[in-house]
Amino acid sequence: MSTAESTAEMIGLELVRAPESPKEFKGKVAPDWCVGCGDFGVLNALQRALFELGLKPHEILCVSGIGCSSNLPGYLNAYGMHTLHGRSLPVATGAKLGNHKLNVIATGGDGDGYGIGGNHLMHTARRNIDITYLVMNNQIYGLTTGQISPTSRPGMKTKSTPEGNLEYPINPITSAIMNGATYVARGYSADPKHLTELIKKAIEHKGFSLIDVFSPCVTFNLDNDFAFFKPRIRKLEDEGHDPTDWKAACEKAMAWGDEIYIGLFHENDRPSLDSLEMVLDEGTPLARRPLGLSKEQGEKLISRMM
Amino acid sequence: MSTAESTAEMIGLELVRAPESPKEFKGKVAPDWCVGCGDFGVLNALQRALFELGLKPHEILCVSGIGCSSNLPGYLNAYGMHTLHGRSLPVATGAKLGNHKLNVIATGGDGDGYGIGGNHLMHTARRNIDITYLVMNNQIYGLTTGQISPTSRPGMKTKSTPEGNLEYPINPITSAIMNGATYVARGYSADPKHLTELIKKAIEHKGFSLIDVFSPCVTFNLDNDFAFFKPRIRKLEDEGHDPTDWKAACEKAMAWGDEIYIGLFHENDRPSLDSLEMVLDEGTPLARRPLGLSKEQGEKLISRMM
Amino acid sequence: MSVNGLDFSIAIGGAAGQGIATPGNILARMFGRRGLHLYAYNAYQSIIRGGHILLTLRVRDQEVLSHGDAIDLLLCLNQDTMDRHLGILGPGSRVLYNSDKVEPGEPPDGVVLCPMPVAELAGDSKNKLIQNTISLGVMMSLMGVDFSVLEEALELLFKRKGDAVVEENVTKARGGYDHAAANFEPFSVPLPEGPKPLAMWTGNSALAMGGAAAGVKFYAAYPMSPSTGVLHWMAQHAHELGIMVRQVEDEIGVALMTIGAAHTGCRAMCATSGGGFALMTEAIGAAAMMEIPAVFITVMRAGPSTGVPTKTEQGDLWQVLGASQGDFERFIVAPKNALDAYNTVAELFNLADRAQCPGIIISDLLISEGTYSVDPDVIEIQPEIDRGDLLLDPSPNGNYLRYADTESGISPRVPPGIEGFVHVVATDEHDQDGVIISDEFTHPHKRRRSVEKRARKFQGVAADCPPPTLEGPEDAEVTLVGWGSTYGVIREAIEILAEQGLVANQFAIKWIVPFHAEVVEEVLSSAKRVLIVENTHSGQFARYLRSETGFSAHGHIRKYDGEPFAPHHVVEGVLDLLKKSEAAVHVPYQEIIV
Amino acid sequence: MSVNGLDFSIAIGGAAGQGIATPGNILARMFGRRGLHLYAYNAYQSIIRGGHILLTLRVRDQEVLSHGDAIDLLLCLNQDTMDRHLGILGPGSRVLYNSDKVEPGEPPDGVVLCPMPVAELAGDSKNKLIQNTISLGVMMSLMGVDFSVLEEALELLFKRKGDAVVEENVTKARGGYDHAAANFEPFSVPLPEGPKPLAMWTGNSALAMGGAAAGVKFYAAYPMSPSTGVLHWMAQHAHELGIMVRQVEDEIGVALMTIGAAHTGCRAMCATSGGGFALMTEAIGAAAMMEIPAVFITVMRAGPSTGVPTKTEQGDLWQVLGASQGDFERFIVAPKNALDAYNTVAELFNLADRAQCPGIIISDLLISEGTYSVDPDVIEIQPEIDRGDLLLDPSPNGNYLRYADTESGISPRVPPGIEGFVHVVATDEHDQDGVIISDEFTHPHKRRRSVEKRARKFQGVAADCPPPTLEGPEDAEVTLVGWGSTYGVIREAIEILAEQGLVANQFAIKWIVPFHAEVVEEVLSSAKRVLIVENTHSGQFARYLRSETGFSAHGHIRKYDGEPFAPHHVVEGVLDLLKKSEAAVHVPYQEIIV
Ligand SMILES: Cc1ncc(C[n+]2csc(CCOP(=O)(O)OP(=O)(O)O)c2C)c(N)n1
Ligand SMILES: Cc1ncc(C[n+]2csc(CCOP(=O)(O)OP(=O)(O)O)c2C)c(N)n1
Ligand code: SF4
Ligand code: SF4
Ligand SMILES: [Mg+2]
Ligand SMILES: [Mg+2]
Repeated sequence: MSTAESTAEMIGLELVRAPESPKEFKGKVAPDWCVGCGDFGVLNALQRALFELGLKPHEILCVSGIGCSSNLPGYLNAYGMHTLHGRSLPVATGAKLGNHKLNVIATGGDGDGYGIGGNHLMHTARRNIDITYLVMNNQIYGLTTGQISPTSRPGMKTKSTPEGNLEYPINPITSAIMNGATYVARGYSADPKHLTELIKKAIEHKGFSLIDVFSPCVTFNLDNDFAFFKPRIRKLEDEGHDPTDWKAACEKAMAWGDEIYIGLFHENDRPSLDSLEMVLDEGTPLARRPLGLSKEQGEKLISRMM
Repeated sequence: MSTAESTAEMIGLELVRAPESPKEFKGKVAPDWCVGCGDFGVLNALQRALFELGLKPHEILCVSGIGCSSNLPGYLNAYGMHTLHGRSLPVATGAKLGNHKLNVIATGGDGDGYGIGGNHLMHTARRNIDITYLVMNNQIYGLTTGQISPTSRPGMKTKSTPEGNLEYPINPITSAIMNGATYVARGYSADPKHLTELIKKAIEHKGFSLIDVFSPCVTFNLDNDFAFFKPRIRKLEDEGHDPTDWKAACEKAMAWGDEIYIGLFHENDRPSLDSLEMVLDEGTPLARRPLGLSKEQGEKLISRMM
Repeated sequence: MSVNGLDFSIAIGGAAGQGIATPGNILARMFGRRGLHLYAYNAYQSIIRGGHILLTLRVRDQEVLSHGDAIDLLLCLNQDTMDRHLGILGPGSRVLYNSDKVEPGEPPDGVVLCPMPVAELAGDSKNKLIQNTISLGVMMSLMGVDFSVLEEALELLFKRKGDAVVEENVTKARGGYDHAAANFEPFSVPLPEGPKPLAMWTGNSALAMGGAAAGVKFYAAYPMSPSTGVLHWMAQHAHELGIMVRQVEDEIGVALMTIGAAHTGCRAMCATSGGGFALMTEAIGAAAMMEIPAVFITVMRAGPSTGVPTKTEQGDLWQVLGASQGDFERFIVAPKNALDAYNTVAELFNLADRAQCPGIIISDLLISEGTYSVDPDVIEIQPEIDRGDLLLDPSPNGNYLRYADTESGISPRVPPGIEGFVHVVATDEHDQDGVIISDEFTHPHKRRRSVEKRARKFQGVAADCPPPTLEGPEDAEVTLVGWGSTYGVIREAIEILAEQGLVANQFAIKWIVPFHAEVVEEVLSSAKRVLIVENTHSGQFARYLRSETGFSAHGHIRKYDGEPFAPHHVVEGVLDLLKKSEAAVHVPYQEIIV
Repeated sequence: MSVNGLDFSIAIGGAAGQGIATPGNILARMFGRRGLHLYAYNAYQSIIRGGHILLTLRVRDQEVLSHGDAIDLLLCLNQDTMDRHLGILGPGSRVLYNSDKVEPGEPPDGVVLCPMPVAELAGDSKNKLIQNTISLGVMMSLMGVDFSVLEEALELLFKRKGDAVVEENVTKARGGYDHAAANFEPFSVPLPEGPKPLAMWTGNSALAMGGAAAGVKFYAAYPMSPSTGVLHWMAQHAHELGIMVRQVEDEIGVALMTIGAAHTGCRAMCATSGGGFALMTEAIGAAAMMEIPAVFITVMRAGPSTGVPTKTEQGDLWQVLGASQGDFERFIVAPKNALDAYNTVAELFNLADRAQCPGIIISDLLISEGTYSVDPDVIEIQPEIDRGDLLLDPSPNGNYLRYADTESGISPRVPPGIEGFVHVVATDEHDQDGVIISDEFTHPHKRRRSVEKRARKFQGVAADCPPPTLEGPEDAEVTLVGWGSTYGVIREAIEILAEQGLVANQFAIKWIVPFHAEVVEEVLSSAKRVLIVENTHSGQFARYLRSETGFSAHGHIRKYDGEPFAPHHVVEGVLDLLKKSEAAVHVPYQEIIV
């Protein structure tokens, strides 16, 4: 976690006060998600987490792709970027490196993050950039009205698979662990308290954190609705899981039957890319440094050309 | 493994004889790889494997991306496609589904397969299409004259990282296992006999097989050359590794010190996508079926529109 | 209902989730069965619940060329619809609404309010969408259609859900029907019947079915509005028709899988929209370089970028023209409506197979998501199939050259799997035998020969593309030029202008590449006043027309607010531009706040 | 060495891996130190070992405009070089070769063979590349340069490798020098000296350094020839200059990271080539829609697709014009040489910042990989920086609208991190406050306003771009039009034509968007005969010129064999076209089989 550079401080103004309630993190418009959509729970948990961390709206940048879930930044009172389908992570990475004092949170759906955006996830994880990635995993393409996603169950009938999905779903938790993410968790939209805690820890974690959240699509995925999850959800915390044990983490993450686990699967303290980058050592965000070359720098460059 | 539909058979010609030596799998031109490049060993092993399997050149389609290693199809006497950087797997998938009687082999480099092409690998693995993917992993971008690849070691100095690579490398073996590949192995270009066996088994395996091959770039990666690997290479077969034990497989795959393992890490018999696809049940490859709609099909379609 | 034969428009407005599609479908099929022509346009938002949707169904006793200018019967499913549209209705129109919930405003002169006491008519029904069923009853009555027609349609629709559901719907619909008969004055002329039943399809299903008829065996896609309908049709029919349908991880994969399948000899196709097409461009250049025929469909929506995903525009022309680096060969074609889209697919596959290069179809939201009636007898179920020099049974030949430099430039093509013809195709520049010349063999003369061979083969085949023709009186005062989906609305505007005494004709461009520059230049340079009608801000088509011919139009009618042209927009544009100096741009005002 | 001042070309030919770069570098620096102007073109293949490379260094006492038409001194490092090039040398030229290994052919009249007994001169050296050092000694002697100059250069180059290596090289070089002095006749005029030392850079390093000078703080790339030099320069200088440099997983990621960094207020840049640019296009449209300024460089190579990665072409113009769906605002500029490239970067950043939109630089292999001399005093180390309405210290304001519909269309921009100005940017169409209108609020009038606002802001800023100017005599017989890298070779061709009594001038286009259509049309329509020179097959530039102006050129000189135009190609093209009918295309023959 870090605090954005304060212009107010610089120009001697009184500091913008920290929000007094999670409600102050409500955005300009109300969500247009379907009634009952899992994404409401995620938005609420995020707003509460930001509030409980004492962050101010301008210290946060929330970057999303395209999808129902990716509409989230518009519903959050924080700086936001609603970018391209599948591309939230590179944009978030660029923004974090451009101003590493920002708390950068990426949000989106399972299609966005694990389908078209899968390669960025793998590489962002191994780079271990200090951003938090919240995936609202509803195991379906919601915005495009219901086709399989990379996490849809085998056999699932959708508009693109009327005879049933033939593809084996990916497991975002085990993949992220293997690809080097340093904080890997799973939340459940209907347990906002638990999710809030996961988000808080993820934001505080210095490095790349992925939280895959079961966030049911009540309109297009009737296989994995709240009724499906409710009896199955178990918490890793209740099982004494050790987040440094990757084997146990993978094993627990693979469970998909009567018991499905949520909680923190894996965490480690490999240094984040932004902390390793010598260019950032100076402290001032790149975006606030003076532009161009000094006369000395220029002369040195030219002398090498001769 | 499957045999391409034989036009000769259909038109009553004598069958093209099977090659009498691996040399008959030599392509039109000699490789222009640097002297000592690891890729020679991979090409030789592939040619030997095809020969030992008794395959004929026309029964094989070898699809590559772009890179030094991706030049391979040009050096092989088999049908080939030298496509776009990072895109061998979707092309290979389309070709396999278009004519599932072909033995489809994809080849390329670590940049091609794990960098720009990483997302296709993840999704091809989970789909478990019956193709064999040979990655010549030299932990560098060879053709573009030496920049880091996703498997370059941390700290490595290259033209794009003159102060040392800050990124954590991906582990293709553990990633592929977690993403659902059903045959995951690692070979070493300097042990062509061992590699030949891996390739043969991979081609015979019904499903997606990945063989990551240490194939040193003797020009641009002096950190991971033959001298580096020679004292470290150990064979899983010598350790009694059980390829159905994913935990042991991941553990062995993570070893990167005095001991580095090659061999078959993981195998399972999940059915391949092409075997599950009812459209292929009929047997004839799609590419050889009659085109268009029957009168009855057309009438049925129109009647539903009324 | 107009005097010159039937011309009747129903609009249904409400929020997403209010179930507008069902009455829309029932009405459309009912019209089709009755032998009436239809075009339906749905103005909606990128949202699953809420917002405002307005579905317009226009019915005529002749081909319907656009969604038209007027609404005769407006069904307001919510207050919002009433507020937005009441003011623009004309005399004689009827407005239906739930009088328990919706407040009518002050209707313009001659507009007839038809309040429905829905709570009373619904009785004890627990079905939240029963309002729609009741309204259907009311509408049937107003249109003078026998109730049995609706009864049959409801039975068909709900029979899967069991008798109780059928009965409830039929009962409530009859309630509406009787209420209307008792309380509202029906339209003066009852709905007529046409000579024979018509079928209904959308542009997307026409494209998909056109693919099936052309012999597509492999279809890949990543969902993207407004092209997803093609995927849905294909997925629905995959097993029945023996078509492999794959949803892929992204559009890059879609394009390259399509190319891989095409290379084995399948006819292979895919569809997407602007952003997805951007991701496919690199692959299209690759297909051209490897000389692999495949068909790529892109369905335009309002841009740039994510833009307005549920709105129409013609702003991707230059993206398609500029798809991928370098000079290469590809066909680009823009069908003008659903039937034309259907026919174009096979035509394009034949050309692509013959020239061994990619073909691109540009559609737009208006065509792809529009519902059209079609005479079932004109649907050519077995179009001609010409695979060009594709050799599946070649005679043995030791010296096969995949890229033989023939006189025509066409090199006979043998797909993988055939004995004795082993070859490697490459995206690097290559010699006749496929060996790449970008490596040690780089050779400017070979390079030049390869470039010229590919260009030559294309020119030869392209010569068979039909040039555009001038429709309407030759000596017109005004020639309207459009491309793709504007065809119908321009034709209709010309009819209206004729009624007003102004003679206009239309020069509609379907083939973008090849462009038939000579024909176009000849026709346009002898026209009196050429106005270009297009759905863009920057005039992409006008600029492309000029790049190919040097011809500068005398005026422009452009629209870029997301809504399609209605006939009166074009008519007003023509009249306005006749008063203005050359090269002026007329941008019509969109009256209906959809 | 020509009579009209110095004009001297050295060519070194061999296979990849024979170490041509080292003598090339030593010679280039030597010429620069001596105050001589240089341009070097390297004709090579996409291969690490083998193939054929020909490095041409042309030296003059005035600006060198192209790699020229002739070779004065050819060093053959292998037989292949001798076989390919001996036949096209002219009288007075010298051919150096290792007489132990290379067989000279029959030299044309006046060509002087200079055999080097390399084994003997190398003595006991184990260095495989010692032939290069010996050859340098021979060349210095032939050019009449004092040996101490070479000695100093070798010391500088090899000092890192220790005294023994330095000594060996100096000794062997001297052996070559003495051998030449004893056996070969030197060139009649010894190499002169210029007034002051010149620096050397490539187009790619000029682009990179231009970025640094413009204030780039974030640079991302995925390696791709011929743009990789920009990445290498940036990586090399990252820590020294405080620039974040990232190699990303693909070009999609590159473009979007660049946009992410740019949004925070950094000046951010990236570079790629055709295939990578294809992958970036979707992102460029997104930047335009979110109104984020960033600079994208694309360096053209011969296409289509992978094409000929180490050869030059101007075939990506339409790809850049068509990058991404929809109508949107972006600058497109094509610098004409390295210095122009350097200056263009800051100029473009200023425009992009002011108009809050992306800017694209089109370079090509010829500029990017060419080595140019440059007067160090003309390099503006601190170019003007104008960030437009970027507010980093805004005064508190509760009603900030990120996309305020101002009169100019420019909405003051506050980056994330600043208190009190929280906003969300979106690639969906949005209203002034950033709230997307593609959802429940879809509204054609808001949509139209947004489109017009963006167009207006661009037009305002674009008006400040300098229009092209006619260079040379106004009343010329022939006006040659080119864009980007052809500038120099056209200028030189005009000089040669003038010597032959034909008056020609040049109208070089640098700004592609905005295009300055009025100026261009005015100039060209009053020119006598307009010929377009471009490195494409299809005439992409000619068609674009016509799309913007309606102007059709009177003839075309085109080349698409991978090799760049030499001056005589243009000269011959002009003379040929003067005899031909309008719109004829002249394609020069590439004599040198590189
Ligand atoms: C390049 C591109 N391809 C396709 C789309 C269409 N599209 C929008 S959202 C979406 C998928 C939504 O699924 P998901 O990411 O899981 O989000 P959800 O709606 O389920 O929350 C798709 C395919 C697009 N906008 N851009
Ligand atoms: C879209 C695109 N981006 C970049 C390139 C340039 N390129 C060609 S090969 C290559 C990487 C080669 O590395 P790898 O795949 O590991 O193969 P190797 O040469 O090491 O065998 C790159 C970046 C390209 N051809 N296409
Ligand atoms: S469609 Fe599904 S994911 Fe989208 S808003 Fe509705 S419930 Fe949520
Ligand atoms: S550069 Fe490296 S990978 Fe490429 S051919 Fe040479 S040794 Fe092999
Ligand atoms: Mg989803
Ligand atoms: Mg590599």
